[in-house]
Amino acid sequence: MSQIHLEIRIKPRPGLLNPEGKAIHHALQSLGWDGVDDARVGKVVYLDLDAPSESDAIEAAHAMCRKFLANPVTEDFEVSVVGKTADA
Amino acid sequence: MSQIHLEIRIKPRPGLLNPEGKAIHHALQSLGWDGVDDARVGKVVYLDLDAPSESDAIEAAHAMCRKFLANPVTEDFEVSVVGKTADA
Amino acid sequence: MSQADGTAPVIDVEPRRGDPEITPEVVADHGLSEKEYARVVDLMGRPPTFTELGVFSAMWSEHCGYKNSKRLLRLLPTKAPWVIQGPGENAGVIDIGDGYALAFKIESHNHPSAVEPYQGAATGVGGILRDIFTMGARPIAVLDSLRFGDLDSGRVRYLFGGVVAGVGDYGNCVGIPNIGGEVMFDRGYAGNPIVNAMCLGLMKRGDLMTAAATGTGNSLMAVGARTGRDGIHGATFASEELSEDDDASSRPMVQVGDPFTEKLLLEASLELISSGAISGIQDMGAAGITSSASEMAGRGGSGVEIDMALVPVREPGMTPYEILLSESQERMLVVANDGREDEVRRILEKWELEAAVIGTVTDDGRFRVLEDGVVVADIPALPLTEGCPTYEREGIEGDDVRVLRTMDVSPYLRPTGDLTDTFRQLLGSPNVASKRWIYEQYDTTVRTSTVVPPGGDAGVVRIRGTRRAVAATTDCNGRHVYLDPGNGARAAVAEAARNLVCVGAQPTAITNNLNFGNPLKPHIYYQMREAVLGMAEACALFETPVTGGNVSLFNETDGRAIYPTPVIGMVGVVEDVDHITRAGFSEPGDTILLLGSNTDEIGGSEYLYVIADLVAGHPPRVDLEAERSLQRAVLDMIHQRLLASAHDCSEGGLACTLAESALGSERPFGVDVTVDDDVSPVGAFFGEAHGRVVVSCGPDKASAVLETAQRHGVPVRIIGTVGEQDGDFILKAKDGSISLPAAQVADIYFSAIPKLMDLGETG
Amino acid sequence: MKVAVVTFPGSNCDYDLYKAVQQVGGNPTFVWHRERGLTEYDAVMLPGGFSYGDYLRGGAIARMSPVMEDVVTYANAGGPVLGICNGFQILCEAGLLPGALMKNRSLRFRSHPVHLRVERNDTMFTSAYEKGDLLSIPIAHGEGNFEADKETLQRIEGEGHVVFRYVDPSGEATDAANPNGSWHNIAGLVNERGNVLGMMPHPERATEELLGSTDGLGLFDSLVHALSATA
Ligand SMILES: Nc1ncnc2c1ncn2[C@@H]1O[C@H](COP(=O)(O)OP(=O)(O)O)[C@@H](O)[C@H]1O
Ligand SMILES: [Mg+2]
Repeated sequence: MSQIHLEIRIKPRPGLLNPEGKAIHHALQSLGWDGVDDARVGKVVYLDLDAPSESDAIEAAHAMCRKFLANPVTEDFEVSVVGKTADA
Repeated sequence: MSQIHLEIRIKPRPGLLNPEGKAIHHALQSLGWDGVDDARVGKVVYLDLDAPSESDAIEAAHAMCRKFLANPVTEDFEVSVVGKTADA
Repeated sequence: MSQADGTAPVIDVEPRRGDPEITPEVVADHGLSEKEYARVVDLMGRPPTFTELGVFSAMWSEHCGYKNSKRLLRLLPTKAPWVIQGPGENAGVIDIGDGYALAFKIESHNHPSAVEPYQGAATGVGGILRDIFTMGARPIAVLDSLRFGDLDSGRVRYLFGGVVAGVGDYGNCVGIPNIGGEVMFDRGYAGNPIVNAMCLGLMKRGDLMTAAATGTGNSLMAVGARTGRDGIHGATFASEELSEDDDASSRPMVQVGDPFTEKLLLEASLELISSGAISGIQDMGAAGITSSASEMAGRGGSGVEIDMALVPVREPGMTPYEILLSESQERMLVVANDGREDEVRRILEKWELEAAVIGTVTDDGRFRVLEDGVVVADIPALPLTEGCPTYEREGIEGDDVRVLRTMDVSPYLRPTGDLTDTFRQLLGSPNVASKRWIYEQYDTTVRTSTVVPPGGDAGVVRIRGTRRAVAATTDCNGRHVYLDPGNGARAAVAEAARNLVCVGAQPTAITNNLNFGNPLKPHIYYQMREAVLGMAEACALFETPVTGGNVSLFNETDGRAIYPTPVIGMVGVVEDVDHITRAGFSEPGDTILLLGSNTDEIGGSEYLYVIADLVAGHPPRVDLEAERSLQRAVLDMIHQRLLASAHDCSEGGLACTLAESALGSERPFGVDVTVDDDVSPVGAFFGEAHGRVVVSCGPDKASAVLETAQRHGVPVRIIGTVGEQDGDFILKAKDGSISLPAAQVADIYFSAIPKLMDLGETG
Repeated sequence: MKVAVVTFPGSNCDYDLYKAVQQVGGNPTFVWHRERGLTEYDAVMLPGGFSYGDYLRGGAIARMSPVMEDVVTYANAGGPVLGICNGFQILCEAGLLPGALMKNRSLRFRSHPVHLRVERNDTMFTSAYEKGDLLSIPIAHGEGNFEADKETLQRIEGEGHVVFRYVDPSGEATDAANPNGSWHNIAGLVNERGNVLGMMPHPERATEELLGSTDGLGLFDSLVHALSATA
């Protein structure tokens, strides 16, 4: 077993309104950053997970997202391994 | 000029309580994922930015985070380029 | 005191490996003076260990030890037949009739909010809620009293937005309605915002719980959230000035609030108290375990022994020093009755929270701390909690204030332009304009008992199962206190009482929050002393004793202090919900009357700030006897069911008061008012003379209103009538008038703050 | 009428709902989220509040509670289920109602009375109203912005699942009257079968003149009426 450090990005579905992104876009513009064409905001979850292997960890994270972490109506998700501590 | 697609991850500072992560951790455990040792939640911002180069875009994003997107007292941030559309 | 304790046995404690050595610099960093440190050594009979130094530093900080304010606070009246619990506990408690008692208290979170507005304000609300429910009372309402710099600064907008969101999110999540508060924007608060939160809680008279550790051998249990490294030394930090170059890394870590855990802790605590399984409970607030455990020992006349290795922590490797001084939120210390620890655990478990035995109550009067069985601190408890040296400082009025106060502001009594334009300007000032932008972010109706939500003179909450209701308000005009502290503090108490009677409540008691600068400066100590004396005088006359409060000093940035701001949080009792009266007019054709007199007093007014950018002149004088008569008259009218509305006259003067009454329903009323005083139109319309209330009534009731006021010796006259909805808003004085459509009045009043805050938001 | 008021850690309108049910002569019981079995109840209600602090998304964690399996079974068997505010969010998360409730477009919590227009009075929750009635009922939420994919939205409108809409004082569903950005000013909707209603406004806070409005009473009255008719 090792401890796998995962980063799970939960992104708003394209096509849906993203009020937070809109507000950030607007604020950045009014602060003078006019090169911004679009902004969208999602969540990122960092998980430390005991798992026999990286692929087990990723699979578990996918299951968590499907069941719970992401809302299938409004969100997509991506999982990456960002670190590993051997022999947790 | 090209359009650079950036992913900005805004993470809670280590050591600070992360109530959302705590609640998610608890929920995952009670759903039977008992290999989870820790969960922390932050934000991810996707920006489309017109910039002469990737490094300009990254620099601008850093400035945005310092000035506005991240809370300097409670949050750290990381910026990555996730794509590029030539000639925006 | 020190001699008496000098007889306590000297108990040696080995320095803990890895702890810093104690040098004069380390002592200074802990905020103790040389003299205070010498006193610590004297009390202990030896130099303290590092852990012990941390404990003293926290307990003898201004925040916990009240060293610069205690002697002044003793001057406040605290007794009345209806006071069940006066100052000294987590909250004051009064009898409100029908077998019910009300716990209430105000608390400041100024320093944390200056650093991190959202979390600072949120955790401020969390702390005051815990003070209430540890008394055995269920929180039923929150109020917030806020001060910021001018809104044209981006930093101020950030602080204001963050604080309001923090106050809102925390209270909304726990499910406690916000029923009022106040906010003022003035450059006097630019560096140091003020964030005071007040909470009211309801209980059956017999359910009072106290925070004392009694019963030798009883277990001390830590319940709720785990202890992390947050806010270590917050109490000491709250007792220091800020400086501009305070960068993030040198600051103690901010505390993060978890309102969800608070809600569970609230339910669990009330269940613990009613189960009889515990004999004492206290919030781990400022100075965390240190203050809660030592104060419980102090109050119980007992001792405590706690082992840091038993405290549930969030991070590994925390030292006893860190655990003792952590200000992690949503934690409680409880004393379990002998053998009932499992019951405590079961209750906490039901609410998905933890409870752990961390020590026991002893009978040796010591505050003893262990780390895995090894003693790391051993301090006599009573001198720790009660032996903090207290000071009476020198207090001399500052020259600059005297110059400002004695400045002749009478030239400004001559209108500088069209009075209607001036009125528009004043109405659009964020200090006068509607605060809806704030309280629409607050849940005001949860618990289905809010009768008067924010927006009126005072918030009112009914007591289910009775005809009664309680009302509450917070008030203080910092400019007025700055220019004349004694008069300003008397006026704050008077205004609070006026606000309460306007909704139909009998003023009953107060809590207060003394927000001041650095008391070591003579001009600041002068402000404190005069303000406390003024408050004491008014409270004594109105029979509204002080049952508790909070002191926040050192509100200074780079040597500049805030305006002295002794916020008054006053509660009152409405005997019958049918008496509840609102500020807004209700019928076209109703008669409008003015109680009290207009004057030419424009010193310290919003008018001067807006048109001349000036905080100067003699603020309006308050006549306490006249105020008392006015209060009695208004309540008498309400009890006779004469009034359709009643509204206190304050910031912005009579003109703005009339506007607020006209805007009390969905469509604005016109008004037609004439005032015939022998004063300038500026004084009559915009002056902030005290002792005035605008009431309205059906035309058939006007003579009874006049007669009642006269019977109480209160000046009164009919000044006009309520017009049609969407009609014209017309005010006439001897030498000038204001005239504009009511719809325009509404537009200016409601859009001012949103325009300043919103970058084109819709909906 | 035996009503289960299901409470989750962080529910805070449970008591208010309990009182409203009592007021119309109903017989409410609190059911803690770890309890099982709802078959003995005539109706199930999910109150407002902040279950699990609204962490992750409003209703996302509560929807995983043991009792939710029974709520789903109960609803699928045709039992009346009412979700208010956080309760509405939980019902969407659990898939008993379509769509999702996103952050208010202002990104701020909004608490004030709104005007609602009754779009249907042929449901068991609204029979005491007339179609087109205007109601004044408080809202208090930060995530009430109803969204769904295009087909779902078309189906909702096409099949007339919308029960309440935010409107201005004259009854128009204008953008200015929309407090949170909900698609088509949707404030409340029912499932296809009509036995599950979710709504963001709080009818339980509008049941007494003293507190400003009694316009929410009709909802509870309608249920009592529907249930006594079938009993
Ligand atoms: N920070 C706040 N929180 C809640 N309510 C507020 C706040 N600030 C102002 N209010 C409400 O807005 C109304 C107007 O405030 P204010 O102008 O200070 O009134 P007054 O001068 O009559 O005391 C009051 O009902 C007050 O309770
Ligand atoms: Mg006031």
